[in-house]
Amino acid sequence: MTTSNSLVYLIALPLLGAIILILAGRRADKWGHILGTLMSASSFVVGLYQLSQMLGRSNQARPVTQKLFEWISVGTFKVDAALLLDQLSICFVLLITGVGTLIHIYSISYMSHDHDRRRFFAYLNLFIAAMLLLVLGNSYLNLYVGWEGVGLASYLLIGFWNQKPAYATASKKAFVMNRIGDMGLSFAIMIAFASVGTVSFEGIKEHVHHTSTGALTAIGIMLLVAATGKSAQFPLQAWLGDAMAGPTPVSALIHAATMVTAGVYLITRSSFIFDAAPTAQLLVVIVGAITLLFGALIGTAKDDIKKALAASTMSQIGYMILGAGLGPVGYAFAIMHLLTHGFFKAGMFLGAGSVMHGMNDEVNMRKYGALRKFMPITFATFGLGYLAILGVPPFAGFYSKDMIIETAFNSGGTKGIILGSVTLLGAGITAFYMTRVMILTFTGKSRWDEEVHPHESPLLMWLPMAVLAIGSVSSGFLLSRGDALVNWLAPLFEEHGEHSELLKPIVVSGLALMMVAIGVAIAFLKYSRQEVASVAPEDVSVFTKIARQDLMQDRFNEAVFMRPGQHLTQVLVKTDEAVIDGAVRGVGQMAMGSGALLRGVQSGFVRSYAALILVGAVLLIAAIWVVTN
Amino acid sequence: MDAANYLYLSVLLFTIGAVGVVVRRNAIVVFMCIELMLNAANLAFVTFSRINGDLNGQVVAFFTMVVAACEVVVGLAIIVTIYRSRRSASVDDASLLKR
Amino acid sequence: MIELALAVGQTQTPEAVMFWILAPLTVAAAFGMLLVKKAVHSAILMASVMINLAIFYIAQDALFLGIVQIVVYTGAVMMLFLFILMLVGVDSSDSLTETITGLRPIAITAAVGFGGLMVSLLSRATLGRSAVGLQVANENGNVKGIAQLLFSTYVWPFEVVSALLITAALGAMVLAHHQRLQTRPTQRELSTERFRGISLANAAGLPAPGVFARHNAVDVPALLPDGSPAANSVNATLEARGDMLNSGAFELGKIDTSAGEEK
Amino acid sequence: MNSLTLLMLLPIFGSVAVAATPKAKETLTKQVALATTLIVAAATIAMAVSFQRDNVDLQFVEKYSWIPTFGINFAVGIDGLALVLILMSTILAPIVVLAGWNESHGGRWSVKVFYILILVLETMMIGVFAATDVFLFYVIFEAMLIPVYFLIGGYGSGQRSAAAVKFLIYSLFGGLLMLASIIALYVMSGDQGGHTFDLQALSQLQMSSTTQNFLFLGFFIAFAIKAPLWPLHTWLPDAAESATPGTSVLLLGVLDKVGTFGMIRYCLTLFPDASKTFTPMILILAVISIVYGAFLAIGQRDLKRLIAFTSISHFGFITMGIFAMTSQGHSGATLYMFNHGFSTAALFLVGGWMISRRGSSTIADFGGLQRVTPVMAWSFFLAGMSSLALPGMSSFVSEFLVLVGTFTRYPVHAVIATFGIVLAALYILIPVQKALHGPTTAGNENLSDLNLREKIAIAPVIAIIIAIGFYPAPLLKVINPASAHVIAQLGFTDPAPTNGDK
Repeated sequence: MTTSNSLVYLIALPLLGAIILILAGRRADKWGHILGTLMSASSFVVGLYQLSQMLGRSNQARPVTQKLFEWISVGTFKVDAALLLDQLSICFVLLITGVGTLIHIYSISYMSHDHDRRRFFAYLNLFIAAMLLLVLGNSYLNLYVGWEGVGLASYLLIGFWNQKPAYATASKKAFVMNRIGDMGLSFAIMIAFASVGTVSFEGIKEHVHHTSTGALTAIGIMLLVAATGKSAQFPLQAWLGDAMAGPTPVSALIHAATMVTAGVYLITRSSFIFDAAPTAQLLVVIVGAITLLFGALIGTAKDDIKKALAASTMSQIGYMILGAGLGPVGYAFAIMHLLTHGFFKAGMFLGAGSVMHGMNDEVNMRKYGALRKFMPITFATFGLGYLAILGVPPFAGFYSKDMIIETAFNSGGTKGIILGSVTLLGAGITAFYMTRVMILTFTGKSRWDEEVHPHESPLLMWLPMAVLAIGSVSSGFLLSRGDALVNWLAPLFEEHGEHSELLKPIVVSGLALMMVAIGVAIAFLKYSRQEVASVAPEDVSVFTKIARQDLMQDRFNEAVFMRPGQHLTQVLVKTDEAVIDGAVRGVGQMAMGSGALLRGVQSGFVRSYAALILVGAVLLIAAIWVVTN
Repeated sequence: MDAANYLYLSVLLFTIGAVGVVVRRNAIVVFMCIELMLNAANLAFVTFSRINGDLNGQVVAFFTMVVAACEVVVGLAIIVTIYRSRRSASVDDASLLKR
Repeated sequence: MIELALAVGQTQTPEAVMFWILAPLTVAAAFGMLLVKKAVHSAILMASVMINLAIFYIAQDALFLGIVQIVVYTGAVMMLFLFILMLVGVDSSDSLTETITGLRPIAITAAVGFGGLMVSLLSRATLGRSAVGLQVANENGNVKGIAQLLFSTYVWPFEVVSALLITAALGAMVLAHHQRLQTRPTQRELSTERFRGISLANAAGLPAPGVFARHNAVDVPALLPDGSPAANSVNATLEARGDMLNSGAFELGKIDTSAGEEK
Repeated sequence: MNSLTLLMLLPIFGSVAVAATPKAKETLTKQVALATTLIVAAATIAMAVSFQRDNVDLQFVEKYSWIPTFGINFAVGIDGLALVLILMSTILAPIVVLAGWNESHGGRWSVKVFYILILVLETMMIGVFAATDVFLFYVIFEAMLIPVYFLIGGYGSGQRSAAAVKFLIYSLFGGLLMLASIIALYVMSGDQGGHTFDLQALSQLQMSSTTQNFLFLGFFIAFAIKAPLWPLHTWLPDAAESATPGTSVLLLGVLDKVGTFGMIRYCLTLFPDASKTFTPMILILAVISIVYGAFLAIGQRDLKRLIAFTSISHFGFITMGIFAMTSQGHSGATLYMFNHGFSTAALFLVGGWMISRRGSSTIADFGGLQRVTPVMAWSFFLAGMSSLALPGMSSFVSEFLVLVGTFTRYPVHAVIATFGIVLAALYILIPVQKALHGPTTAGNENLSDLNLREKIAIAPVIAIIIAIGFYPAPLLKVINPASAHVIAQLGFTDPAPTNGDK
């Protein structure tokens, strides 16, 4: 395998930026944002350089590695700090650094009024570094470092405005739920080491063929748990909505384009395990299917523009997970959807940020309306992203999402029909709620408060939006032209046999477009034809109420885990004090008690002492009597 | 006559003395009971001396008497001192030891 | 019991007669010590026990000890006891009710156990052995025999005991010594105090006890002209000790009503 | 510097120097103490450099006859395990002195006494890890209690006397059991070729399994109290709550390590068979400690108690690693001892500064510190991240090694213990949220950030935490041969990959 000495710069540059910005403190306030952006951009340049190098090599020689140093080595447990850049990683590297740089640029302006902007850039750089480590690590343990690293960055960024208690709680919730996922990853690593004896991708891949399906299934399921945590999939999805507490660029970068897709990366990266563990693969599909509907349903009821987009993200990642769960045929499409989604969702989030920027940080869509006139560029870029997510040809989503729907239908038998229907239904619902977002935000009558004066965002903000909009328009076409991405990634995955086609691609596209049209039509009927209340109506159906509460996910978590956990904690604290420490104190008190009891004998009365002496003498003589008897 | 009878008498007197020490409250009576116990012991010594045909027992009894005399002198002085400060000769009143 | 009967049967010599008369008397006197209320009576009973013991000593060929017992013990030590009794108050009588709960049953049970065990042990130890007797040891006389032992074998303990005796004497002196906090007032000062004091009522001295009262005993307070008892006519010691009779009982005209005592 | 005896004497000389400083010049006293600890740290590092890493025998061995009548020697020597722990202790000492510059004020006794106690304690900390004579070990093991007792009882806060007494009695109880076992060993050594207290000789003793089990328990209970293992842990929160932060660092960071160190050095070496017999039970206790300590930490309202309970959880990991009987578990446990010293030190020192500034140790009294005192908040946050074993922090390496090492032989235990990492996130993030985040609560607006002295004190701790997190190889290379040696002596080999055939 080719080795390279420059891989480390991908990570080192943004990491250096983060360290400088954190250590320099207030001194860096003036130039911190520029340094941060430069570091991210230079990492992007390194990524482009690596891509150009990679393009120049033959298909098999494309992956490059770099061993940095021996990290942990105890007995047979040997893990090097080493990086691996292959066709899969490079997609992510470019997405992370590219979109990341755009969002850095956007943030310069978006965060210009925040006097902690330097700190924000430090965190962003830290995130970029961690995310790159995640996708570049050559073993699960290296990946794990990045995995938790992005969790940390996400925690710091969600809680960037942690002076608001709700935001601080949201960041904590995200971290803890991510940790549950991380636990799955550590289980996977432990099982891998115990059963295979190594934790590197290469090593496990070599041993897959003589490892039992049971072990592989266990590893696969645990990896899936990890993926659900990081990618906000069912059942660990609850944190994503609250994570919108972070500044909007963060939502765009971390909670739409990159970090939340790490689960998809993990599953694709572990394709060799899932391909050999059908049960785990089936679970992946099920999780994906559930989440894509789950997220879509939540999206229909949200009035908070960011939370609606977050629900959409959850749903779209559901598509990706489902795609990745379909096996070799689906990996490339999952990645493709991941990339296109990275463009259009990041674009839409930035658009949402732009709207908020002009609307005094108002996030309630019911207080928007008619913004098209005031923010034409935002409307245009957001609209392009909207068309992309709907899957309207020739926008990006059309290529990637239809491929997943098609693959789902073609996965065979009842499973195929169910999955296909679910994905189709999801597409329809997506069309409905995204149209709702569009209508509520940009069209109709204005519903905002008097003191709000909407205005278009400055150049530094709309430029990244425009770039992402271009991506939303063109990326799907570019990636799928001549199966470019599929062929690019093919060497990494197992060959897949031809599947029987249940439906012709054109039929699938037709069905999908029909569903989209239905969704759009319903939304139009519901929101465009009649007045929208600026306050959310209360007399809604029970389903809407449930959807507004994120399908009861928080209630469920609170009732099943949090409250019993709190009770358990309280009981244990009391038990510790009363029973365990009580036993210890009891021993002490027993000594003191017996002392107090015996102290009664020491009455101070000479006569009672004398009586005791007498009793003692009697006992002594009795002893003599017994002994001499 | 069997000399052991004196020993039984000695035991009896000793026991009575012991009970007196415990039961009586007047310090002087308590003291006298102690004397009674000492005397009972002396009687035993004298009897042993006779049984063994040896004067050692009598010498020990003699020493006991001397020690008893010393003890009486000091003890009574203590009683007087206590009486002077506490206006009482009851041993129960001198129970400050517990505090 | 059989052994006791045997012992009774064996006791036929004059010594036995003496023993069986005096021993019960001794035990009775000892018991009496426990039971009588007044310490003086106890002392007298104690003295009788001691004299009896002296007789037993002499009967057992311990002439010297018998004499010492009478002279030193009964004569000196017991007199010392009586002196102290006088000092403390000869009339004071003990209450025999027990104040410490459970003490008396414990003491009696223990004593009975003690006595029983000792008797049982003694009977085991001496059964079947007859006394050697002191005829040989007392060949040159009891006093000489003891003296020989004392000044040869026991000379060192003897010296130590003498030191002890001196120490005890010194100790008693130290204990009994009462340090004066002020100089003793002179006659003149006392007289001045009487006349220059708060009142002239006591100028002629305190009233004598018993004056105008129905009894003229030392513990009955005098009556004042108005018929109320004069508390200061009785020695304060008697009052402190609780030996003073309730003067209210002797108050004129108020014999049946109880009047609080004036201080 | 190649003499352990000399190393042990250095702090004693320092304490004499401290005693000689004039009473009025407190700063001079502190400077002398700091200089001494720095010299000791430098000497230890020099020693570590000349340590032969691949040699599994004891090194720097010294032996002087002490009480010849009983065959007691002043015998010292170190292997990789002891070296790592001595290194940790002597590096922590100057940090504690510097960080707790003002801790000695407001005590029962003078400033001088405080530093004399610290320096004497440092001598014993070196000695207890270096001793190779069981009797010498026992003497130091018990004698260490004395300075700590006075440090808690004389300079602590709150119920300091009660806490000090509780600590002392708990420890003495354990020590007593150990003494009984030691005497039994001594007696048995007499029957088998001459009375001795030499560890090497004692480990060759033949004894019945019943005897071995009882003697093992004598040692183990003493160490389990020290290392606080559930359910013998209740002295620790009280002691940590009352002690000054610096004392707590030495108490949890170093003294408690004597427990886990003793488990390896004495329990495993002297009683290999009994160790195997009791392994299942001890592992269960360890797992309970991990989860229980974490839950209790979550439920604490007092910052110091919280940190104490996190330590109980961490000690559960260490114990689990020791008794997993795999090289990963063992090396991980040893590395964990080192790392825990620093991560707890960071937590306690920063927590201590927060508490002394605010005048309260109740977590709820803080709030919004990140806005007011960013450096202090960052330090606390990083310390917390180290405590929850975030990858990149040193604790992660050791915790993961322990988990992996345990998993290969005892998967169920490892799985339950892994739940501890979720709880760890909770017990760190809850105080972080309450103390650092949220609006600045009343009374906190004017707290001052760390001053230069405090920054200098905390910087090396955090630097070590992060450095070892990314590059633990220097330590692992010292630890691995020693761990492998112990495992091999016990007759264990690491389980081979199963290929899933379970």
